[in-house]
Amino acid sequence: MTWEELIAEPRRRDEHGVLVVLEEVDHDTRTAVFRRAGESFTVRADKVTSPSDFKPAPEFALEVKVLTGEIVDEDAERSPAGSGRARVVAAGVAAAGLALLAARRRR
Amino acid sequence: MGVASTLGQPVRRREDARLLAGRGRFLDDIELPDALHMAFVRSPHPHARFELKRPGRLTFTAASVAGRVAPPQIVPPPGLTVEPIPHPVLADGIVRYVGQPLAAVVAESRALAEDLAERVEVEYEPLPAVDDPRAGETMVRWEKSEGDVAGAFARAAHVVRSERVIPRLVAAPMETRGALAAMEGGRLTVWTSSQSAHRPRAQLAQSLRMSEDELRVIVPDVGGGFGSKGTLPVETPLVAFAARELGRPVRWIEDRRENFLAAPQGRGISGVVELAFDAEGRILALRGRVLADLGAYLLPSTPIPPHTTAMLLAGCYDIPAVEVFVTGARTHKVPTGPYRGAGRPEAAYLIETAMDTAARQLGVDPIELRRRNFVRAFPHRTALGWTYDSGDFEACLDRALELVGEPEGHIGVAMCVERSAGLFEHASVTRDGEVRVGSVPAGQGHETVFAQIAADKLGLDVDQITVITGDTDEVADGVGSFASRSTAMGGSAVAAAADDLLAGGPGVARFESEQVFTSGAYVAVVEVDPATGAVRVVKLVAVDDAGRIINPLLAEGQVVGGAVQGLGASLLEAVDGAPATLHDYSLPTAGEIPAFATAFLESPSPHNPLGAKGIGESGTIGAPAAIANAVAAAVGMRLDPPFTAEKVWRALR
Amino acid sequence: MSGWGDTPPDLDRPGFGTPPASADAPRTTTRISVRVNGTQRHAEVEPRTLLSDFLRHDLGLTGTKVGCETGSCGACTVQLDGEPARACLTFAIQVHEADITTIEGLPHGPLHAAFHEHHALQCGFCTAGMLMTLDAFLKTNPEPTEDEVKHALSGNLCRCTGYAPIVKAVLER
Amino acid sequence: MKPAPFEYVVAGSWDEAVAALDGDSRVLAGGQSLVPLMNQRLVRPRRLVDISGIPGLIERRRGALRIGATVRQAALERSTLIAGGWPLLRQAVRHVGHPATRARGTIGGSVVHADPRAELICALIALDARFTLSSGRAVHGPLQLGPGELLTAIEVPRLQPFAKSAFVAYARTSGSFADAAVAVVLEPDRAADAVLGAGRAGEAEAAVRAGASATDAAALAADLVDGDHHRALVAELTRRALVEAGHA
Repeated sequence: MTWEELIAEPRRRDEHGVLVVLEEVDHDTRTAVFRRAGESFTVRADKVTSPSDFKPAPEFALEVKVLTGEIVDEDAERSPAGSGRARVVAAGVAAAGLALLAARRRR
Repeated sequence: MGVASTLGQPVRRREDARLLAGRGRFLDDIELPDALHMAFVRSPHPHARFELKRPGRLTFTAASVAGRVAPPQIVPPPGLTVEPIPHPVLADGIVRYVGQPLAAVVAESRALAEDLAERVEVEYEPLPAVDDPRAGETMVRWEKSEGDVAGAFARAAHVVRSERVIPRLVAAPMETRGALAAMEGGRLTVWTSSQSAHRPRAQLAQSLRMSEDELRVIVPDVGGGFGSKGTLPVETPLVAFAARELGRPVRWIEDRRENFLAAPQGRGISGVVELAFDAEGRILALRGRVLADLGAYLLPSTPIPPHTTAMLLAGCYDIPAVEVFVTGARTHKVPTGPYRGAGRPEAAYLIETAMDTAARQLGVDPIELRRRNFVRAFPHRTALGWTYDSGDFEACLDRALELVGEPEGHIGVAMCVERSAGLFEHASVTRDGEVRVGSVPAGQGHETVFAQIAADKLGLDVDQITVITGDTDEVADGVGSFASRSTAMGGSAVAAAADDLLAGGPGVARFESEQVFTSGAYVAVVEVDPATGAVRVVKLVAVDDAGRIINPLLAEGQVVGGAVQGLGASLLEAVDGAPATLHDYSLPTAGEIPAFATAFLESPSPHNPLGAKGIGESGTIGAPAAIANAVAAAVGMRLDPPFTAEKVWRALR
Repeated sequence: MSGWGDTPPDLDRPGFGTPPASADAPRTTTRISVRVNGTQRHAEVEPRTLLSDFLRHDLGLTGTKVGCETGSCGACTVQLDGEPARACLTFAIQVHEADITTIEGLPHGPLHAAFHEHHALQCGFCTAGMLMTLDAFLKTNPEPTEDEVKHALSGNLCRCTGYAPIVKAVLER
Repeated sequence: MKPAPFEYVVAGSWDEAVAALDGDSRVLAGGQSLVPLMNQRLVRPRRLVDISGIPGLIERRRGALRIGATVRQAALERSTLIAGGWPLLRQAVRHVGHPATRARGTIGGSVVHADPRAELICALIALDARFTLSSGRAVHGPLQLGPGELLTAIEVPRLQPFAKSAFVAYARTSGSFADAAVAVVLEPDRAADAVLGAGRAGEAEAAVRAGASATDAAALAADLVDGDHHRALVAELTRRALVEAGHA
């Protein structure tokens, strides 16, 4: 998936029926932010990720997917209150597991 | 046997599991197939003559229910002179407050009922309206005099006069009121969001001219009452009547707008307190005048709060001579009725602000002035005629001062005395732990507290007890939950029924007792921003003596919840005109709450086997008076609530 | 004037006596399909049916409460596509194909347990809205400060607890 | 209360929305202001045109910010782009309602509903925002929509390096409508001071540029409003905002 393809579809439902909304596009840094099921996901143009790879389904019944991009947990960076939280950077199979753990922790 | 007693333990509530899962059953959660929805046509004018032009089909009017649905009877406290001005079921030719129902319609859905209600054509001829109770005719009168008041004022070293006003407030329970009625097997069943089951049954029987046997009243989960659900809504008999007439279930769920306009409001009094002091700062006598804005009609409970205010004007002080007058005036407003505290917050506010004013005038520290005048021996019969059963006012004050520490900000202290309990309550208990009680919960935790009491008596585990309330077919008799009476009266009835069972009887008890008197000391710490006038309550200390505490976790919940209602009354709330939404009338949010420090002292009541007293209202009684005194200390002058930024800013100019 | 340009009406005016429009729109129904708590549901709704009434009365999910119908009290808060939303300010017809979670679909977890432990509910009428709001809030802010909790909760009114036990439950869950 | 009956139309694009509007219709965006009025039957459109499905993006291009009218207030609140480049908007939007209403409410809805207590408009005015309309018109300053015109996007210019801003409000309770609020933007060669419901305080801005104290400038801002307590609030909030933005 190319950057242009990524930002061409601002609203879609994924294969689980979950709404994925493109909220933010920074053309200057070529960064996009998506919102899915109450969480935000950032995608950079140099490592484009399909929105369907963002997250486990809400029930956590997901198969681990290989991520080709980088998911940065934005809240940890920007919120002073979130400073105590680990910055979750997921890349590759192991990282997808981490993201799952992080999602569970937040439940 | 062998199960440890949980009395005095913070047992977690048995109610929580279903409520947390969304499985509570509140009035509007009860689905009855085929139910019609009722909606009311209400007056937009405070006072007007009106004519119904085209009522339309399925419309109930004063004419169509005349002689078939009677207004509720007024049963005033003994000694009160009360004019016979009951609230009509539907207005007949004249409306006397904004929101008064004058017609009702039924339809297949609430939305359709509202469509129909809009189409009822009414022609109004507005009439002059009385807004100020000083200009209203007198509906209720009461006076009391004891001791040589005139002589005391004549020889007093100091006379202090304090004149204060408390605006009308709304109780605003999160769940509004309502009723659902259906004919079932030749009898009429009425579900109502209420603080009682048996009282509504008696009132409905009277209104509909039915025998109580023909009626069943069921109270499901109740989403808060705070006194406002202790009075049967005037709409309810009509809902029941319609169900009987139409042979189909009829539902009326009050919406928030109706709750603001037509549910009984609270407070709305002005009062003058005059105190005669000797040279040592001891009170020789009190003169009090209470003027209550009762609204357009008398509901059965309307005369009670002003009477309670007057009876508690002496507060926690030993005052040998008193003279008190109460006037309840008629205005073109929705009737008042009990709202959490129901006369007690008004009394505490009047006497406790007067004490601070006196301290200032006498040049005595306000805490010291209170110490000089405390009632110290119990039982104590006040000059007004009520008997305080037990207490230790100074110990409460000392503990409160200890808890407030070295505050940053201005402090205000207030004492409170709260009558609770009285009348009777009914309960039955079986060997296998089935408890039936006439007290009806609205969130206080009856299921847990009554189970604790029964388990303690029967030697069972709390979880083995089943508590049944709020159904006149299931519970033989009862009064209900108001005046902070559930633990002292309902709990004592459960204890007595269990005793009866253990003594070989049927396990039934009707427990009667005199009123008991809770007391407490409250300290508020406030900060005032001189540039904007904004007041922030930083800390609230509450020390309550409610006799023996059965469950300290639940008791503290009552205190803190009541104190935040009191905080709202102090800083935000006042009925001004006819608020219709929560945008027009500010309730406190999580953003406004202070830090809390609470403690209990226990002077057991001699009037019941548990030694218990009421705790449901103390926060709303103590907190506003303490906040008022703290604000007065901060501003350097006396204001009446609500202490809005604008009011405080003006006072500081 | 059409569109968004109209002057807002006087908010202080009591909400009655409004003369009906000369002719109301014809009453029609539309079929919607919506996933609620993981189950696909289909229903015929009138455009004016509020999501709160739809959930409660059409689907029987009465755990969602209605306290004001002006969005002020928060009792009807549900999660709509993962975000908290006032069910009384959304029309059922708008949630066609959406994914909704109500209190009935919120798995019991540490927040529920903390509410029980700290006596953070009394009558329980506001509780569903509180939990739905807090669940959404804690997803993106799992370690909030006390002030952040109060800010997040300020749109959910409670008349019983005085909020302090709720704040404590969130902080000590 | 329940709304009066209406007809419901979904618009998938701005063109569809414009085409669906007639004299007796209303646009439904987030609905957080409109639906309470409909529920009270204070507003009773014959037709509701739902534009909430028209995509709205927060975009930065060559340093300038463009916000689609249907962007939810919560998206503004959590946007890193906005927090980094236009923190004033993030501060202001946190005063708008509550988390659940911000999750549905849109920035365009706030602007066009034009409640004088709308915090977002105050912040946008301080940021010299420009409103793009469906007709192709772009408006700078107070927004007046013509017949059949819709607000489609808001453009906010880039702030200069070292710009500082502050948004300060006073409301009776957390999240309720503000009684007064002030938005301040200070840049090396520009000062903006917007007062809730009253627009830009030009004289206060000039005084700040001329080196007047925060207190003196604040007194000039207060001249925009009536009522002595309201003036006191505006003066104090302006002073605090200026100090928070680094002006002594």
